[in-house]
Amino acid sequence: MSNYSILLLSTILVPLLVAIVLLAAGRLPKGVTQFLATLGFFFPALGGLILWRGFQPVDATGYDYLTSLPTGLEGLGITLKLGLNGLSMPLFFMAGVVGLAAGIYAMQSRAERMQQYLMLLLFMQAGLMGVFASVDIFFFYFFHELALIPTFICIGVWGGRDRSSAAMEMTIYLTLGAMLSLIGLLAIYFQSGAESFDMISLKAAVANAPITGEWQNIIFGLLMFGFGILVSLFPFHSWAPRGYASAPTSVAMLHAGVLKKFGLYGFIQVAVPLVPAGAIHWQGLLAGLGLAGVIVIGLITIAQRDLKEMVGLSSVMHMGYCFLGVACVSVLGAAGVVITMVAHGLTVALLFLLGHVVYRRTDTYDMDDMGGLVKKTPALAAIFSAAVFASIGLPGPGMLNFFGEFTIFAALWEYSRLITAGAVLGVIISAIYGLRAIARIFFGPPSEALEKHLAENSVKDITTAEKIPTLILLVTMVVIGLFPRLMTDDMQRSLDANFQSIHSGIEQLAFEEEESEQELASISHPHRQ
Amino acid sequence: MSASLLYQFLFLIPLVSAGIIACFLRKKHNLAAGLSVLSGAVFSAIGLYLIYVRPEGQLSLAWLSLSGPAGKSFDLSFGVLFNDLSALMLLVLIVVGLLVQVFSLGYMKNDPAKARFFGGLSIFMFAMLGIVLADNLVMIFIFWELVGFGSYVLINHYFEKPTAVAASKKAFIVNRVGDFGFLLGIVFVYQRFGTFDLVELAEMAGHHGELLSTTMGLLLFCGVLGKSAQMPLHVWLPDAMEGPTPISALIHAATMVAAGIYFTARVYFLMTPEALKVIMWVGTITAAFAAFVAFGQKDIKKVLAFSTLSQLGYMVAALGLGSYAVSHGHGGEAALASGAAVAMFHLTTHAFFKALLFLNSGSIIDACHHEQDIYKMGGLSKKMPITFVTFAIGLLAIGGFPFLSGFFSKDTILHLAHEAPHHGGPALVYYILLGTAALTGLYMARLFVVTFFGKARSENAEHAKESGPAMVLPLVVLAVLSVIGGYNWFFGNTFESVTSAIPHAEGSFKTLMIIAGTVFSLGGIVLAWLIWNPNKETDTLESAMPCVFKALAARLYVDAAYDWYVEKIQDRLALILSFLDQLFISGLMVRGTAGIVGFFGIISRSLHVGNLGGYVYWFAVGVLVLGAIAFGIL
Amino acid sequence: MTIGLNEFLIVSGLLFTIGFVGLLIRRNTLILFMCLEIMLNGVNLALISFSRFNGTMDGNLLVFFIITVAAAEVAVGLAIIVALFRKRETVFVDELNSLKN
Amino acid sequence: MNWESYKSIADTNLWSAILPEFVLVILALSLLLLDMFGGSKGRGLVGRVTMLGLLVLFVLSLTVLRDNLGYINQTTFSGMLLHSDFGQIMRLFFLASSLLTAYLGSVFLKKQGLPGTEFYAITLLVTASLMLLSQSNNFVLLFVALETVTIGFYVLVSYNRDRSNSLEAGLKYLIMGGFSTAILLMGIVLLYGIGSSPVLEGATAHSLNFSELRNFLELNSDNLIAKVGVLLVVAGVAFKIGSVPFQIWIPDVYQGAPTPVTAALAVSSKAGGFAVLIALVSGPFKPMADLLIPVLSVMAIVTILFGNIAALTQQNVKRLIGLSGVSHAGYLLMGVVAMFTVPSAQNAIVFYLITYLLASYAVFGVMAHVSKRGQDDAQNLGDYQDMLKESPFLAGVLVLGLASLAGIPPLAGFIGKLLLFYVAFEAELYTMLAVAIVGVVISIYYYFGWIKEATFRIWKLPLLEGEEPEEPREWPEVSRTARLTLGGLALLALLLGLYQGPLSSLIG
Amino acid sequence: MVDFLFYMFALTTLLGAGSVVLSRNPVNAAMLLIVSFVGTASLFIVLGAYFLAAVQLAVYAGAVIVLFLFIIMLLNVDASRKWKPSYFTMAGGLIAGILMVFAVLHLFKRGENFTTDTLSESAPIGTTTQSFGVELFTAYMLPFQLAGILLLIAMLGVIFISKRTSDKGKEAV
Repeated sequence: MSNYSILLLSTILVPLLVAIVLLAAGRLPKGVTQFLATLGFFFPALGGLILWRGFQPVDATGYDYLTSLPTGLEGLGITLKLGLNGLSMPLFFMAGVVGLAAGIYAMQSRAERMQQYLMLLLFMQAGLMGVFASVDIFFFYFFHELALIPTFICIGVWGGRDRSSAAMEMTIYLTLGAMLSLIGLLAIYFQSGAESFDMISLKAAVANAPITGEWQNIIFGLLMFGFGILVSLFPFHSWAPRGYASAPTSVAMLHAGVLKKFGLYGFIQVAVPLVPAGAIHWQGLLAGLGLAGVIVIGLITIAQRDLKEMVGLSSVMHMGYCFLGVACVSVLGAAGVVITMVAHGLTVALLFLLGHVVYRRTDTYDMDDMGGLVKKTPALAAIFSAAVFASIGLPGPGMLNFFGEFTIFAALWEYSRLITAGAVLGVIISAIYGLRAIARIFFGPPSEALEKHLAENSVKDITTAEKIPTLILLVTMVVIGLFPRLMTDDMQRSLDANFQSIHSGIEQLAFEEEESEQELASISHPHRQ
Repeated sequence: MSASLLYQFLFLIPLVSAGIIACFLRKKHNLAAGLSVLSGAVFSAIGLYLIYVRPEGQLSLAWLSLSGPAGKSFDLSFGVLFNDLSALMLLVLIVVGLLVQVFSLGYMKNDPAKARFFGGLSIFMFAMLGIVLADNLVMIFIFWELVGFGSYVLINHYFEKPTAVAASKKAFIVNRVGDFGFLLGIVFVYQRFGTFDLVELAEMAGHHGELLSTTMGLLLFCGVLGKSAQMPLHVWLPDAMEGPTPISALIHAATMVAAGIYFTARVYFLMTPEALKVIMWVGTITAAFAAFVAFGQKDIKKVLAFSTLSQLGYMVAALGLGSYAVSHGHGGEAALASGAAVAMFHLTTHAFFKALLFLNSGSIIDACHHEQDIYKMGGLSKKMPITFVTFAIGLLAIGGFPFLSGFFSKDTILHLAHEAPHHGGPALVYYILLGTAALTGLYMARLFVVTFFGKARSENAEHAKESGPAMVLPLVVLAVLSVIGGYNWFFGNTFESVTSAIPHAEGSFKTLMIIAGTVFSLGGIVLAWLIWNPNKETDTLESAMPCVFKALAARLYVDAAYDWYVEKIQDRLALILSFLDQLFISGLMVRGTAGIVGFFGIISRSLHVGNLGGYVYWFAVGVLVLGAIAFGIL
Repeated sequence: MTIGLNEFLIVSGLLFTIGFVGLLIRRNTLILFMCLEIMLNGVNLALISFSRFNGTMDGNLLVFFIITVAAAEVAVGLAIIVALFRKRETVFVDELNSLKN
Repeated sequence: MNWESYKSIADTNLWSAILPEFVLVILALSLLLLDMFGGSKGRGLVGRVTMLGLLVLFVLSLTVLRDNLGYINQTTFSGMLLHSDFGQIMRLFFLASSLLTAYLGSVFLKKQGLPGTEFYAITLLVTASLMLLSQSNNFVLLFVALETVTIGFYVLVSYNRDRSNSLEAGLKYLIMGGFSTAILLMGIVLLYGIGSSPVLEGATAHSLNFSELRNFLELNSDNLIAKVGVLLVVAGVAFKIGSVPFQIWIPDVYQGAPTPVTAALAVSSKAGGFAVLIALVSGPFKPMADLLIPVLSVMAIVTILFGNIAALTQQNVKRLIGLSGVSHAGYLLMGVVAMFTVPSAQNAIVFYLITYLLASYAVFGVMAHVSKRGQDDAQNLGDYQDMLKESPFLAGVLVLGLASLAGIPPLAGFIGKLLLFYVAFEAELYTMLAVAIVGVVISIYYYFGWIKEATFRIWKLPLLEGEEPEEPREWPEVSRTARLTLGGLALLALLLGLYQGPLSSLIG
Repeated sequence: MVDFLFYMFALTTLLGAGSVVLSRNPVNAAMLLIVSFVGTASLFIVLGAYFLAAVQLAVYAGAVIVLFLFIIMLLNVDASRKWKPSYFTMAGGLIAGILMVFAVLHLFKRGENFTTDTLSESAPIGTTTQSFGVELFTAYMLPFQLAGILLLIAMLGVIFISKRTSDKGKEAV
């Protein structure tokens, strides 16, 4: 095990251990808690940075830092295999950064029982890092689910209005999605014949002998709806805006920013490479739902008054782009999806954070009760606008968002021009709601409610403490946006490895089907295997 | 110094200046202004060096590189393509930009948010530079959007005014509507050609004409519709006058709105004749429409805005007319078709005289304490002599008075239009454009007469004084440029490939043009004097034909139609969808399922009656059912 | 002599049925207990019949255990009924339904 | 038969093979003696002696008696017992369960002011029978052991003799239990009769013996009477495991029974039923796959759905956990069905049972603590409000326990479900898998609903003029033992979710 | 003769059992149950299971029924309360009964499953008391011991449940 591998493992373990210490240690002094928590949040981000700097995949699998640990489930082909490839590396890093920002912001919040709050967030953080570091699809799933209970409790205890039912709806929905995808993953395991949950072995096995066509369709269907629900695919999105609206800010940041990307990452890393024919089979539906997500949800977003719900819905809308990218079943589409994921993760976390910073100053999320805030908070207005412009894909702050979306469009055109045109409509829609939000919050004359509030409270501009997490996200976003090659070059290699087998696999499958049809014709009656 | 380094400087200077202002100088207004102007000066110096010396060197940085469909590579990069065309545009940018910055020193002297203003200017300069120098479509698009952002920020300068907020929003969104097509167009181009690089594209388009498509061209042109405010996306430009006047001069008259023209010229090789035909009509209609509507405006800047629209219409029409013209291009890097060259020519002259007019209006507005209604002015000719003179020069230039810059450029456009029927084009365009030229003279003269003559019609106008040197100097410089900007010697050989492609009218047509120019400009003034007597308190047209004036004032209800669409269709659709989402997805689908399950829960709960007698039946039935299943009855 | 295994089995089956039906229709816990005993008797009869006609001893031994179990069950059951009667003063199952939704 | 043969039969009565059971009986008897002669001091020691004894036995069984003194895979007591690895695990399982029941009992009895000797003694004896039950290889022993367990539970359910609810639950359990016994017996009789019928091929004199019966059924799997017999036996066992349609007694009995007994019913009794079912399905009933697969499949499906749906609207936590237990029986039945095609499914079931034990006792432990002194210890969800704030330790244990029951990673319950899904997939039981997923999703509602009650912040209406503030609820002190026990359970539920190494032989 | 005895005892058993189910008074029911049990014991004798017949009489008729009667008297259940089953209950019972009767007749009909020996043809097995004893202490040692434990549990349970903890145990329902 190399030093880097140990570092990789410890990016998961450190937050986990800190969480366990916070859990088990009883009431600690505030300073100690904060120190430990800072350590727990800072370590993954730093680790992500170091790992990215040293990232150098050598073999054809595109993975680096591979390491496995025994679990006791070896009999089922499950090992705790960690590693990063070009697809997971940027997401891993992004998870660390968003976690850091969310953690720092959580420490500033006025949450009661801070220690418990940080403990739960650290559990989430460990799960986040684990999802992208897992090479074993069982652990990939496992780490995602690790965050479910903390999310639920955090929403319930530290959440806003309507939190109880929102947390419930979210949890049930997420479980449904997780269960469907679990079955899909099990199906992959059984049908691939790899006798292992290891992604690398699975890919190798599938490259040799693709899963039968019928099973591919079933598996991709399961994964599509499973992952889709987790990522708020169009008609299954209702949990997202509600859940995020009632979640405490840091949880919304972590979930919407990173955890939700689990499903998409699963599509790109697992579903499409392993069951490509299934992906092509479902392509149309997925694209249709993705498009509906972009347009319908986009329009719904326009109608929102609640800032947080608007951000939540906008994130659903952007997931629509990602689904469209997945539906392309092409290297370019997949690359676009990964870029968009990184971009969106940072952006939406930033927006949730700033949304709460605004809330602290207005005591409301209702945008009709705001207006003219810029006079009091010019810097906040500037940063918020930058975040919104990033989210709507304006090059500059949102360079990465733009690259992601543009890449998806370019890939999508290959699949269907009409759908591309529909998807690009989203560019207009997002501009409408984004700009309206800025205008309603910051510009124009203040609303009556706000004037009253301002008269009673002294409102300050964004504080330095608030700026720290903000700038962490913003700077990361801009830097990666300006130098996207940092991620795309490695990504390209991994995607090539993932997609290499796809075309040959599909061809082989078509050939076999033809053969089996002939066989069937020669045998008078079909029989079960 | 190598060009590559200079390009980098060129890009970095405004960016760094904006960055420094945003980070450190938010409260130190004068420092910020000074820094911005200083950076503008350095920027200009480097720019002029690049234009006139043309050092060797290239700049190209890859943003990302992926493998695209069908073996194509998908490269997004940052690079510079510097040719005569971009040099010309850079010249316009530098000249107008620097003058506007200097002017702003005076105009924005007492503005509480001066730093933001100058920061915004720097950002704008940076973004505009990107469009001018970009060597590929994606980079153009990126800076295209950034320019929109800069424009948004600057229009929104007076953000406490709801109208300014609305205008900035409108500008950005309408531009995005155009970008919708633009983006699709770029993707289309990529799919056909497999590259975004302009040089490669030009080469491929030259050799494989069959790859071109009218749709592609028109999609790309959508971006121009937005940025250059052509019908039907023109609505944002008049509203954009909510921004500070120097901004209107720089962005909404001289450079940004002209970027569409420049872009079309830059990708002229991607346009099929059919696409150009459409473009021609769009321009023609916009030109005429805006000229009419200008009569209904009382706000000095609105009149100028519509005149800008009209002139942009001319340029677009010129681009379109290129499809009927014989190319005169020779030499240079790539021969520029005459349509594009003519459009660029008019772009340049227009930049000078329109910037002049706007800055004049700024000078007036400043003098009148931010009064913009021309009927609240009057009699300014004596109070502000320099402004008066420079305005008059601008007026004559735009009216096409012979041997001023506007005359030459408009002359070439009309020449193209006149020639078009000989190459299968419609004659109507010529007449419309000619009529529009007449109207231009008239409405500009109306503005001139009402503003400067008669007696002061308000307190503010009464106390107006000539502006200070920071404002007057740019006016004079621009006035000079407006006079000399149309002559070949002014351009020299530097922009060879553009200037050489411009067809010049000769013989009788030239005479006709001279006569028409004189009549339209001077006759316009006389006619305007007769109609809009400067001593009257009200608008003659308004009192004579109130309904016509009302319609014109309402911009022929195009904006109203959009407002109606946004309010009655888009927002309602959004609300309805939101409601349906709540009803069907959150309600029926999610809660409904939950409800059904819960209903079964209540049923099954009610089965537990607590009575042993009932429970025994469960057993009996259970055994029965098991047996039935086992023996295949159920 | 025509009596064979089947006759015995039918009798035992009918006995079981009677107990079963009794359980279904009666509401007095004491009678319910009696019905359970009747069912067990049916089972015992069947066991002994099988044992005799098939010539194996095991059935008889099972009967022995069943009787033991039944007796113990009755003892415990009656103790519970008595204790419950002290609290509720009833032996009818209709009235013993405080545990329910 | 002559004496020699009897002697050779008697020689198979190797008491050393059932040493743990033997020790348990001795322990129970000594408790009675201690109670009788030890005076009040002795009576006070009873609980501790029980727990200590169980603990020692558990540790010994885990270490020294691991291979059961070499009897593994042998039959003793003339074929009555079959000692297998499975039996060894189940022994440990019941010992652990019994230990925890005894612990909960000590908490509970103190609160209710009831004497404990009988409780502990019966618990020990029931445990011994359960251990024999899980190793039985003959219907006679199976019947007697099962009845010993059942009658023990009749007494234990009615143990809170001062509460009519406890007695009512006992009565209900008794009548339903008697009914199911009769049905089970009828099934045994039919199998016995047909198995020893001399006119049939493969008839055997010892048709009550599992292996003999299996041989017979292999030859006569189409026989109608055999089929009916098998069905009736399955119905009788289904009562124990609480699967639909024989689950109806569960909520009432669970509600009325004292909390530790509810726990034992939910875990030990259910596990005993499954031990029997596994022994039957892997042994004598294996040839009846064609008959049983559809029956058990339908049963599993309906059980999963019914259990979850019925639990959905429950407010009483005992009824809730009872009905959720029904759904767990459904998941386990899925594993049983899978056993017909994938024998290793047995391991998944055992693993699931272990995780179920850990989580259930954690939850029941919290319930035992929450119950109010001297009152009916049935509780409503509302009683758990503010738990996180007032008693974070209990809340934490509850959350981990419930989440493990719900099958959420990283807890053991998830691995248990995963293994079951795994074998179900291997056995190609797709419909059942789909139903299981639906069940899991539904179950989230009530499990997390409970977590919600215990953890979420509650908005309280501001007091009106003249309104007295509600008296704050008294939250129980949690003793060190309780912290150790419950914390240990919760931690185990977590660790077993993270690392399954120690049980890897089970998973293979 | 044996035929006659069989039918007589069978009839006694079934009628007795049926009357138990239908009798209104628990005391009557208990008495009728004795009749049924005696009938069963007689059938045991017909089948040659003398020992079990004796056990049956002693345990059931002797102990269990007496216990029943004792409890019935002790509780002094309101006898005036008429047993009035609902139509639903009766219909359910009737249907279940008819189905079961058909099932029994179908299952136990003469056929290839059962030996066709008549009672006299089949050899009585050695169900003497002695053989019982030997079997119980050799092959059936374990269940036999377990039965003892069972009885111990029952004893403990009965004693425990019947005791009153204190007078306050009586609660208002």
